[in-house]
Amino acid sequence: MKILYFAWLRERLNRGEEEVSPPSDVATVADLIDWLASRDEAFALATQKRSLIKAAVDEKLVAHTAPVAGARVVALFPPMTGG
Amino acid sequence: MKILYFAWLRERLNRGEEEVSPPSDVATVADLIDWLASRDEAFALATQKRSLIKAAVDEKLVAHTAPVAGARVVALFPPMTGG
Amino acid sequence: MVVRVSTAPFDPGAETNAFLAAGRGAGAAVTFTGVVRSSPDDPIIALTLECYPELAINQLASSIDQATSRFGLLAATVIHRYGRLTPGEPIVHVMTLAPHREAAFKGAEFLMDYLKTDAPFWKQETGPDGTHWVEAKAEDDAAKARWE
Amino acid sequence: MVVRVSTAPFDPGAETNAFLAAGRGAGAAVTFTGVVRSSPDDPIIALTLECYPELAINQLASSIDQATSRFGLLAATVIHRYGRLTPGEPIVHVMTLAPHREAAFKGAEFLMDYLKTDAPFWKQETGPDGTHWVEAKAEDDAAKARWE
Repeated sequence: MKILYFAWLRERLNRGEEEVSPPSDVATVADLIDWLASRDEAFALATQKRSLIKAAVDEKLVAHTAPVAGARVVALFPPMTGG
Repeated sequence: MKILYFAWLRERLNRGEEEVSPPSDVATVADLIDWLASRDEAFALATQKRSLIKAAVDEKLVAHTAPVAGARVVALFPPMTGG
Repeated sequence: MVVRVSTAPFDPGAETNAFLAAGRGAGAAVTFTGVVRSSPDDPIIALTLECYPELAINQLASSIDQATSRFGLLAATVIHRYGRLTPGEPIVHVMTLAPHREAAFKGAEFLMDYLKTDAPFWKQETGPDGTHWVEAKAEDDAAKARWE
Repeated sequence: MVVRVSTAPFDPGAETNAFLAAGRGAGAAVTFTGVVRSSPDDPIIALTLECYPELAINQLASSIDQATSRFGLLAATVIHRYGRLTPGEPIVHVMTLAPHREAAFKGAEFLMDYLKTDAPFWKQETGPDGTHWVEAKAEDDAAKARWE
């Protein structure tokens, strides 16, 4: 599974993407964020306030309750500020 | 005093403007319309429904209660349909 | 603040670019362009607009003054054509500039609503069955009334 | 329906004219143009936008679908730039076409409100004191919520 990071989350993690293989009990976006936080202190700190982390699974914007099973790409990023 | 006519009012009267000298008791736009109607049957017919007649005095849109004393130009026309 | 009332055609895109260039540093611009409508159900050959230019300029300038103070516009322009127009030709072009989008949108809507009922233009439609004067619409009065 | 997300500059006036030409026969077109703001009180040297293009295209296309069915739009286009921009440069250009003005205005406002909160762009401002990420605004969430 490929994870993409954008904006200040990308900057704080010092990477724009990474390949991960979460265990099978990682069912939702929320689970994935928990699992990524458990293995990386910088990630845990940057995502402490979960309401500031938005997610997309396979190029569709989703809630943290959305499933990630079988996902090709999960993107994590701050609230959007375009326009 | 110059009177201007526009749109279907102009067409029904067959003239775009005329010079008139209303008597001194013609105080308001409403009085002027009454007086013009009293001297011209075509005008009386065309302006029968007074709510369909709008007025401007010296290039300012006004209500029928507005004074016409000293006016240089009074314009009479149907509701506007621009834009 | 610019008001232009003329029988000459205008170029909406060029007007928009000139307006944006003059407003360098502001955030939000809204434009409304009204074009001569025609559809298979209601085919129109031409639209002829009559105008009372002196009053039109006064009325449009006054509506721009109102919109500017009410919504805090940084700039506003109204261009209105009259004379004979054919389908697809632009009739009216309203542009507003504001620091934020809400004011720019509200300002443009306000100007259009006032213009429809209070600016001295009269439309005559020529279709396959002849020519007739367009009637004023109650919904235009209602649209204007919401700002009062 | 057109969505364009690109680092290339665009010409708002040329886009407006192309949009109007394609919509020959419709009555009302509204455009919104957002430009990089700068003021003496809050001087900005540059605005750098980050983007997730694949998601941006999906999100913008979906908001156009919603606006089209909700307001009966005849056409809608969203153009959004990213990369490094300087004051006065256009960032976003939204265009709507409808038979009547109310739908065109509502459609453009809807698209802008959705775009602000739901399209994956992130702004970074560079001013005299350095560079910082722009924070999301509560008022943008409120603006979007009014359509729900």
